[in-house]
Amino acid sequence: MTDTVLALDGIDVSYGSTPILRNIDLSIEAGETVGIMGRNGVGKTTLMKTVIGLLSPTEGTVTYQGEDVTDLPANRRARLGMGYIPQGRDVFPDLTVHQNVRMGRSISDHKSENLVDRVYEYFPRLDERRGQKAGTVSGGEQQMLAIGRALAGNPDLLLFDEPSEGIQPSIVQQITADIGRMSEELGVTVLFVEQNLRVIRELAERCYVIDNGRIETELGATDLEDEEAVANYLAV
Amino acid sequence: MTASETTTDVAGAALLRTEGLTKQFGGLMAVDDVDLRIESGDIRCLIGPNGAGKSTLLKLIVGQLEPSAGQVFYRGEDITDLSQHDRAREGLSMKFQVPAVYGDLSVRQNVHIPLQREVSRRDIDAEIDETLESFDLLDEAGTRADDLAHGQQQWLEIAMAAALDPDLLLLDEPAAGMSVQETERTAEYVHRLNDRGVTLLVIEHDIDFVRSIAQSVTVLHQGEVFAEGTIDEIEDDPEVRRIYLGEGH
Amino acid sequence: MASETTTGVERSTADAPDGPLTRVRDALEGPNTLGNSRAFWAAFVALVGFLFVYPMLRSTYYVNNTAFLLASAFLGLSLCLVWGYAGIFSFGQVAFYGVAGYTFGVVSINITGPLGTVAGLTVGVLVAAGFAFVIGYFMFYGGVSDVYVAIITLAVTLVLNTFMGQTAGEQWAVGTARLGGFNGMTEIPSLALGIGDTAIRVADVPFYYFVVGTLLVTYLGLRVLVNSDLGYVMVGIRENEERTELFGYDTRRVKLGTFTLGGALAGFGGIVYASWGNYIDPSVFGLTFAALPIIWVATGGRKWLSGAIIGTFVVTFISQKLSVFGGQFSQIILGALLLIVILGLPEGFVPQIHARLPWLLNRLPGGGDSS
Amino acid sequence: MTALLPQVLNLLLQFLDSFGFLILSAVGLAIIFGMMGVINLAHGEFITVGAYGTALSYHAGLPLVAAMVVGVATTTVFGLILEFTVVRRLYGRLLDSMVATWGISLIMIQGLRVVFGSSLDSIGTPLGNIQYGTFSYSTYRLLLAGASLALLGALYWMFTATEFGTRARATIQDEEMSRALGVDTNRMYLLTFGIGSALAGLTGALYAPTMTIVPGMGSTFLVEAFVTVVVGGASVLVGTTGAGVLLGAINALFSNLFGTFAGRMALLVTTILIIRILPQGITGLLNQIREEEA
Repeated sequence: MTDTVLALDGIDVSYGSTPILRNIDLSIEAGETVGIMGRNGVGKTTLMKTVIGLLSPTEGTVTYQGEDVTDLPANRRARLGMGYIPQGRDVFPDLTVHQNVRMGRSISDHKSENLVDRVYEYFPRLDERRGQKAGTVSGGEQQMLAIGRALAGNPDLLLFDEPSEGIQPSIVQQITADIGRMSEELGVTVLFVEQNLRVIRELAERCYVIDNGRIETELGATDLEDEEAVANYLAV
Repeated sequence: MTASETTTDVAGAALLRTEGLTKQFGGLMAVDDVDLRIESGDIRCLIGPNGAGKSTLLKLIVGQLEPSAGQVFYRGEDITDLSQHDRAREGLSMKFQVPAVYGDLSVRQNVHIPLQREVSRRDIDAEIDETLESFDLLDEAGTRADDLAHGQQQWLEIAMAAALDPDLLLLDEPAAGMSVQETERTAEYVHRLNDRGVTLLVIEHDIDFVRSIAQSVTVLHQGEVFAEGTIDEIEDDPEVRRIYLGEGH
Repeated sequence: MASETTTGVERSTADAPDGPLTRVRDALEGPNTLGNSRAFWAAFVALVGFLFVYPMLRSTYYVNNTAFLLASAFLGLSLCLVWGYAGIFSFGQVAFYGVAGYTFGVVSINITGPLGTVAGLTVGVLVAAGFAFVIGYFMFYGGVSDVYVAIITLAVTLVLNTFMGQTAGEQWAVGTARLGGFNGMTEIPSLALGIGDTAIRVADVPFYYFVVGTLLVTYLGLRVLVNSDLGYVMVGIRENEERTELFGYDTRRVKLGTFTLGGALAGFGGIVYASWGNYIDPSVFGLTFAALPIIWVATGGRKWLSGAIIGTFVVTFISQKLSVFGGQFSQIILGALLLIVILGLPEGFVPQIHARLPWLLNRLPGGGDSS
Repeated sequence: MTALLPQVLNLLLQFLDSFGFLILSAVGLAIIFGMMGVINLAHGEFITVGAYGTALSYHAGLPLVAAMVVGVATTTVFGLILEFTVVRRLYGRLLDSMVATWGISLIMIQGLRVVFGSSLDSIGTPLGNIQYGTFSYSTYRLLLAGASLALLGALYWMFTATEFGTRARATIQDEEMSRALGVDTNRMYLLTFGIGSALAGLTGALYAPTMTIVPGMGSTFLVEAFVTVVVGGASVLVGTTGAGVLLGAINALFSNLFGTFAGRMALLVTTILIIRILPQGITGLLNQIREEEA
């Protein structure tokens, strides 16, 4: 019996005639928190969209909990327990905070229990804003909402695209702590993409580095402790 | 800068100057009080983390977006209220981040449309050939623009923007999605344009590319000018390093 | 598909470079039109020759009917110019057609004799152009975008339909011309060109020649236009308006100009129609008629002048035959045709045939000039 | 004073009648356009199908209300089939969708004529008239104004309070994200088109007793529907309601003062002016106000 939650095997993705990702192999075990790091424009977001199924690879397979999901559309994958938090949050601006949270429940179709109420325990600030239009809350709150929305469906795998992007450092810290706590308490497996050094070091148990559409290297826990080395993969 | 200085601008000063340029989207300050100054003949690179407001700034300069506040001066003249096409006629040209070529038309037709502004009917075929030649696209003259490889589409768009014979050319990520060789070639085109007297303002992420073209660099962060200087100064600046690593200020 | 949109124009002529023939061909040819080869021009000359001898081969009835079919092409071409080249989806080209037709009627009934019809022709075209200018100004300078253009032009047309429909009473007359409500305006004189006794009354066979002649001039004139710098700008607007604006072109002005010219051309078609049948009624502003030019042009190939002309001729011909032989199923077949084209051949059938022509010619014994 | 009151009342009744007609004509079109970006030029014929379904089953002996239900059901099924076979291929091709649905409309009009002849027996307007002084008003037409309000209320409830409504709105706001949260957006579009069709069918069913039932009757509704949708803009409920109030008032006023014809002309002139000033319609104006407040 294997505990591999997600495996990518020889994935190539292109936009039109432009190759974005080339021959990506990675795998994530149940309960792990794995980071993918790299600078702007190296294909991190493309990778996330390929995992959730918003983009189709030209080559390779995506395996989720032992099942080949390469040909499943995003909505089917989501219902198998993938929670996706996109870059830039993408909350539904004209829906209320609570409606946004409830939108995430479909993820839990395969389970008896959803976690709508737990979301408000993790993010009391969302509780205060339940009835407010999501487009009118602050950037940090939108980020909490995007996390809460994915969490509401009690996902097995959380896909997180740049949690820190465009958010004040103090809130980044808080959100980082929240993610850590959630993965621990709920046993959810986390795959996240990031270029913020501190977030990577705090969250990731191990990390893939991508550049130019390829996986350049993999960093284990000890490698991640060497701040300078990690920074060199990211900085200007 | 005092109020009196905003209205008078010395002749022969900066080719492009923005003053207090601001763009607000809802509650978000995409560009926040930016004063930018670009001298004639410069190659300036604009860098900064995602969401820093770089593309928005370019769109404000070229007139695609209206600023919430502030002004744009071009050759000392206030062009803030000028339409996009009037700015283009004044010698401002732009290449978009996502290639905005005429996908259904041939490469030749693509270049024809801007070039006919500058060249008479009689000479246009020769001029198109020359333009395509200088961007190594002559062999593709008959290809539909949508059928070009990504790199070639980027070059075609630069060729189109350059066909207007601009004084100031704005390039939004000209090397995005390119291989190392393609990026090098793009840098070569940029230099060639600059040698012809074109001033360039370039948004770019690839720091090697920036190093290969830029004379000076402006760092934008959260809509504001964060730092300015030569590429070496910027690279050694610990503050810049920190915003790139996401540790704020 | 790619071949005809992309290949540069080959300019091998027997004429000396810079000779007059080359200059004429340069003006007429370019990537914005189909048919840039000597074979095309040979076929073109043959077709025109045939059209000129046609009245000697058939009875006046057929000549008259063919004239009517050909006259529809003005409306088709006007939509082709506006929609196919400049990307303005006008659902109301028939408004200009009808307005000009009515104007022609009013003027030519009030001013008797050939002078009246010439004045009616002139005023009618000017009124249609002016009307198109006003509507175009409202739309393009108000930032009205594609679908809204369609809806506004359609709404304008339908209101004209309502308006003309209620003009049955005595009080609805301009001078001696009664508008006639749903029964329409009758006794519109046939065109006569010239002054006084020397004028030629344009009916039957002369009308046919008038239509063939003006259509020929219009087609060649539009070829020159769409292959000119302005034509390139129009195509640029169709493909990507924002981009074209950033090349320094005032796209609103170009769209307004194109729309006005399209209005004038549609108006000319309406005058020819009113003069052909000596009659016009509010159904020219009706929903059904408004959609016809779209069907013609979409079926033939909206992005090409020849597509518009051939599409207009073929579809009008088919629907005529259908109404004779297909009876009540004619509209159904027409609708199905439209559906099939949009779903199956979104670019129209003429460019498809054009792209396959070399292949077809090569299959013929002896091969062919594949250019 | 006493002379003025009946005038005002008359104007009010005319407004309600006009408002009801605009809203009921437009609402199906507005939903399909606002949520899917498809212009359904066969909208008038969808209404016709509703009217035919109602009239045919009424003449077959069903009570009027049951006949109306049949009319709505027929139109819904018809719309679902069309979405599945044709409309589905036209998402994102706005102009093509107009041309194709125009083809559908031609087929439908003539198809109805071929099958059912040039007209059906009329049903006759039920419920009699309201008399007030010299004025007389059809009770049923006033009931229709009430029905349009009830319909707006029901739609408001559906879009804001139900699971389906939330998902539908989420899909318009961000299709990709909705898919990533498990919403089958293709099915969403199918259902939305079905609802739009059902509403068109309802309009046909409701107006069937008041009209001559002929294959081309759809065009009576189409212009008003378009004008209302254009003036309203993309926001289905707020925009359409606003447009209904504004245009209904103008139509009633001009009809009352200068006759039906003037009312229709005023409708168009208003539309042109509004498009000129507010290219995004009333929705655009509301968004602008909201932006400035934010």
